[in-house]
Amino acid sequence: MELTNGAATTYAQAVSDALREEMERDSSVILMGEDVGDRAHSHQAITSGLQARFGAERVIDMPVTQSALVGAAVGAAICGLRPVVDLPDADFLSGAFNPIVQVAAKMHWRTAGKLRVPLVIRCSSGMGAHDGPWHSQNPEGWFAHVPGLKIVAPATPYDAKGLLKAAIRDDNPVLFLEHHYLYRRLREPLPKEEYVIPLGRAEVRRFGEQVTIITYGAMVYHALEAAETLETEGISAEVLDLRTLAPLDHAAIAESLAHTHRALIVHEDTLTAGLGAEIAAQIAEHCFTDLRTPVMRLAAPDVPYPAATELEAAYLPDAARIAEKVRRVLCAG
Amino acid sequence: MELTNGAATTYAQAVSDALREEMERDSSVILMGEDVGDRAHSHQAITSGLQARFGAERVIDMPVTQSALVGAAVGAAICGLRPVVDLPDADFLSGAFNPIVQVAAKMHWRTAGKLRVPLVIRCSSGMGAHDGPWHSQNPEGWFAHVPGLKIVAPATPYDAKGLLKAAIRDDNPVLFLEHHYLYRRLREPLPKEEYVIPLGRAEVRRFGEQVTIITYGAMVYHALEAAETLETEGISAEVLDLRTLAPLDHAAIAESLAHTHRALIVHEDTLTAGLGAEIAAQIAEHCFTDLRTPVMRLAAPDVPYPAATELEAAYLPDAARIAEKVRRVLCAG
Amino acid sequence: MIDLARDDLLGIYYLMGLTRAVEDATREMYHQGQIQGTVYTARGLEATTVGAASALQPGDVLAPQHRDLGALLARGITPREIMAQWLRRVDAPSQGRDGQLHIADMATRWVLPSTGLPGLALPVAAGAALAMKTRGERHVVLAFVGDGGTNTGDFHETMNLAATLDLPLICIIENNGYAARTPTSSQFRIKHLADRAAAYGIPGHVVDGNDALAVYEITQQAAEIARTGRGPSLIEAKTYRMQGHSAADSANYMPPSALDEWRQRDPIELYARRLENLGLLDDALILEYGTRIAQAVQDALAFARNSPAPDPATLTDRLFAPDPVPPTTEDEIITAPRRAVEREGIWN
Amino acid sequence: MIDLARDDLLGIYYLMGLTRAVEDATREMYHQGQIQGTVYTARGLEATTVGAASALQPGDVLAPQHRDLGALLARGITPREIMAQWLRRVDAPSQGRDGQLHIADMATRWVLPSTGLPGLALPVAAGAALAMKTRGERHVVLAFVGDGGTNTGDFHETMNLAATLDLPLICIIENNGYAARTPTSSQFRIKHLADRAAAYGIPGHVVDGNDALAVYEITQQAAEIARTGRGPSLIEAKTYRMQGHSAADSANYMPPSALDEWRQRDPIELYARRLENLGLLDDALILEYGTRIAQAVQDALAFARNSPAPDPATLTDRLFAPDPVPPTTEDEIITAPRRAVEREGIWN
Ligand SMILES: Cc1ncc(C[n+]2csc(CCOP(=O)(O)OP(=O)(O)O)c2C)c(N)n1
Ligand SMILES: Cc1ncc(C[n+]2csc(CCOP(=O)(O)OP(=O)(O)O)c2C)c(N)n1
Ligand SMILES: [Mg+2]
Ligand SMILES: [Mg+2]
Repeated sequence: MELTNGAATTYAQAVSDALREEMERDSSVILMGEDVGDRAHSHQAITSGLQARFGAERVIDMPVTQSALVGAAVGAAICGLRPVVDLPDADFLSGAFNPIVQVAAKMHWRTAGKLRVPLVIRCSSGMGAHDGPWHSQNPEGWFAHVPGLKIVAPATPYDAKGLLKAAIRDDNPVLFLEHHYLYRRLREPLPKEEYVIPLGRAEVRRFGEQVTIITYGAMVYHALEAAETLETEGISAEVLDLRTLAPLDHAAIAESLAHTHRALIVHEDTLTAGLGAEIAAQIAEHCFTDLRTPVMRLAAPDVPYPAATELEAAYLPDAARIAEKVRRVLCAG
Repeated sequence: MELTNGAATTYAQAVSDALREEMERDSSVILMGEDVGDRAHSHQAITSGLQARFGAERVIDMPVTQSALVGAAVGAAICGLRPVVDLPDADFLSGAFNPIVQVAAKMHWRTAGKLRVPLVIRCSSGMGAHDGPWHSQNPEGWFAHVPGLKIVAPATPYDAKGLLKAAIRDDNPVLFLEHHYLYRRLREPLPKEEYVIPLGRAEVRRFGEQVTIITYGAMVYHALEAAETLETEGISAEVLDLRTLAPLDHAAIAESLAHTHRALIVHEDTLTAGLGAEIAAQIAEHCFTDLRTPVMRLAAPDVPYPAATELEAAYLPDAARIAEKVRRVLCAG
Repeated sequence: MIDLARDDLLGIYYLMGLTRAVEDATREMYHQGQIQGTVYTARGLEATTVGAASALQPGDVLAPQHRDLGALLARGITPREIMAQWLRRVDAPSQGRDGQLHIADMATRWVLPSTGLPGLALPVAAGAALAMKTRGERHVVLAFVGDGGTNTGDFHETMNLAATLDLPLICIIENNGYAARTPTSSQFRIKHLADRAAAYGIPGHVVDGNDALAVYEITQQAAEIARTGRGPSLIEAKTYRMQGHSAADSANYMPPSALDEWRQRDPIELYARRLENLGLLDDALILEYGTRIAQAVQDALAFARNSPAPDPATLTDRLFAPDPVPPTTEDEIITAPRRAVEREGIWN
Repeated sequence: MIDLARDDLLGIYYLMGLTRAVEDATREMYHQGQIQGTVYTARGLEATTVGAASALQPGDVLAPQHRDLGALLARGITPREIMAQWLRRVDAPSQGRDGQLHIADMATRWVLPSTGLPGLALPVAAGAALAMKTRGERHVVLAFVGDGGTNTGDFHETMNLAATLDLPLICIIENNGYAARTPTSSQFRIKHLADRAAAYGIPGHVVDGNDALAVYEITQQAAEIARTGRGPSLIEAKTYRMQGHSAADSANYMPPSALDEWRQRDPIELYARRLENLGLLDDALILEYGTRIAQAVQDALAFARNSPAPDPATLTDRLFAPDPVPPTTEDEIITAPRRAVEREGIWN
């Protein structure tokens, strides 16, 4: 397989490329959202040019709504389209909680498999907007508990493209959490050929022996940095990037724990009853005999996302705090 | 302290009594909801008679809304009233996710303490309606992750009354989850004198030595039954009723684990990323050295709430399944 | 008079009678303790539900709400399916997983399933209309909402969206006087809910909801507008819920005088008189239909009672639709070049 | 002419000028990289925001949205507070926790904080109005919403609720031509958003949003209706957002001709001409106000820049309001008689 010659692709461009390629491949793929058309869309310009290319019938500008945008996408999906909904901020998912949780997620099960909802809701989540309590939330804690939803959170341009393609081809509702902070800060050369990354598989980003740092999204890079620091201290940390948050790749977690025997879970989202709790609970039950020290979590504290830079810095996990917590994992037990 | 002479009070009546007493005590307490007035309210007739007593200005019938009922209650709470919102089914909380999560829960923190939201949202949750995917949900998994919310789930008439009074007097937004199944199935004599049960404290319902069953709501009774069965097998199980789900009573959990060394968490709500995950994660991290066997969870499987009785029976934990899982906890590790 | 042949006109009569008979049987079973949960019926609404749904063509989509049995039957859902659904048997459309009239069939009868939350079916219906528009199909979606449901945010967002995008959506407001126990006077300040059409710039009509042909005709007109790309319409059918909110509701808050008045305007009686005046119906035919309807109900009951309960072992099946056939074989899936990601200075 | 004295009329002039100057300074800071996040300003909306908020009395509540600096200043929020809020300093009303114009003060200036989600402030505003009605106070709530915001479910639910309960709520729609980059033509099909009042049975008015006194007057009338228990009003102020959606928005999608046209109708210029015609304003006074405004802005900037950043150690403080004083002492709290609960046969 050949890599593109030279020109590396940003995370934002990778998302854009996936959308364009899937729309070309399958005429049932449509885009819906506020300002998703060619009016110089602010949201990282990801959908720019798609309306000119595919027409206003397939790239549909919608009025401001709270619930009806997603509700309508569910209806379109049931009727054989494959809508990709564009929400600029993951925070706005709260206004669509009803159609996501009560309609989309239950549809296949409750109709005994008669109806499918091949729907993707794309949004940018996480730090990067510096806009306080309503523009940087990580929504996985609201939705990981909901049976019938898939949740994807890519950390690299390569994954963003391959996972978005898989999400669009999936016959179930998928929340696709792009990371705000990574859109323009990452680049990598992508294969010229088409590729699709199956949902539900974690990826080891760094191999290690003594502890597994389980994380996803932008925190992968903090974890890698922490692992580098720890290496200089003689501590060998493995970094596991979950990539898909629901369903979780339990096999990959267990496999890693089987040789490291220790785990730290890191996420940007707040601690209590967050996704890390489920991972910790799974490890505590299923990797009990493997575990040499208690499984620990590092996450944002249980308060809303703060506006001031100084508070934000204290709020989010970073490489130093991850390294420090890994040291505690190693000593504990 | 004297108990009422003879007449035992149902769970539904206990709720009703708490509302009436608090409305008498404090004229800023108001009730809001659909059919909350004296039109023979269907929702267990809990608010019956209150409109006649306190007037239509304090017992306010509202049109059908999704979000505005709770949003308006938040506004009224900020302005010094103490609204108690009546939602017949906890399922309907999904339509009010936005005002609960984005407005009410953040208000005190984000205004640096300037504004308070003394709001109670009462609803009936859990099994008992036999009405399928939208009328028996346990909403704690949607909300336990939200900083700034308190969640209460009483299991007895005594607790329902005392905790509701505390919730009404609390200056924060509180979700008060009454249990549908228990409304008319439980009775106990209540004290004549006023009492208030502080939020945030679990209660040991049965003392035991070898394993702690951590649960709440109607599952308390299944757990007690399981413990009785297990006793006949020589297994001594403690039953801890959480009563308040957020914030959790970590001290009570740790105290119990310190002598039983084993834990099973039971809830009606679905498993993945449910409240049980947080409890298990806490135990796994903080009670690691106490634990002799892995902490386990028993919950509904990850599918919507089913309609057919036969499916419902398979869906919900019961005394037999709890006992069986306790046996597994004891053998594991 | 409208474009209906004799058979169609009699078909509507049959469906209205069938609706009432199925509902009566359902309530009876409920009161005998044979049905779990809540039973919603719609005595008095037969003209609205059957009349409107009769205006649909194959490929048009119905989005009913919890009380719209008449529309389901008009769309071809059978009494057998309905009864099996009430009893939550394995032969029910939702195989016992879901209850009430939450029935889906997008393969041959084009019915979207309602949910337990009023209003929430509307955006889904608009989405179906969007799919039709996107594919250039000349189909329409017929959605029902209650007087209570028009106060929800989803009603507003959906109607505005449908208007702005010219979606082929027809929304019928069943103004039946109540939302649960709340009379319309405690729900809104206006006289005609059809006036809400002005908020969206779409046609709004008030129609006598007890007159099946009037409902049919106005729905037909709205469908024509929708089919020709001119967007949605809002129709308020004025009618009356001649019973309590659910089978468990004593209805003691409903004024007997109003019930009496509306009983004088029973939609099935009104329609029968109309057909008689047209010379299409006589006592013999009424008897014949009565017999056919009774047989259909008996057959449905027998079918449902004989259908087994769902197997608990299937409880967790089909949460997700199966994975699509992988577009590339497993070994073509490459792994990210782990260190190639340029992330230097990422935290600055 | 309306009930405003000379000082009040000049006060409005001052506030409109102050609003623009504070916004200009804010955008400049933003473009110099001194402000993080998104900056919303409202050049062109000064007549609407200041005019409407000037109709409020002490104890009346303001529920602004993200762009309503003029209303905040009219309510007495100071430029110092505004600038400290933009810089997220410890002396800001939200002490750096929240950003933008999300400012709360229910103690002396009666301002509800907006949230980052359009529409969501409306039910909260209605709740404040409900509190006034419940307590029998003769106060009103003034809420702002955008043209985009009127399409949300919360707008609809709130207006219907306020109408049904006769709440003292005045809702001003700032129709400024856009919701982010979406022009009104892609948001709804109607000409006047004020026509949405018909959906609720409340008065609806269209007003020239660039005419401060017209906005003042109509708000005043609506307030009178609200104060006397006759419920809410909806006012559409037609105006124009003379800039991009946020300070980061190049506004390249906005037609220059429209911008030019609206510049001819700059609300501050229009108002100055009006005061001049009334003999209340002359060049000397304009100069004097200009100087006072510039000083106020400089003072605010200096104040904000000198204010320290919030202390990270306080990050997790005050998530919850403190527990109320326990109504009974600890040992009076009894414990449930553990076995007294009758639960026999509970599972049958
Ligand atoms: C959010 C929500 N609120 C309340 C209910 C309970 N409920 C079920 S049907 C219904 C009445 C709705 O009234 P309307 O829309 O007029 O329909 P109708 O029942 O009269 O046909 C209500 C309040 C619910 N299911 N969901
Ligand atoms: C649910 C949601 N959708 C989108 C946004 C992004 N957004 C912020 S302000 C705004 C424009 C709202 O337009 P309008 O109501 O007309 O107010 P204006 O900005 O013009 O004053 C949008 C779309 C958001 N914050 N929340
Ligand atoms: Mg109704
Ligand atoms: Mg606007």
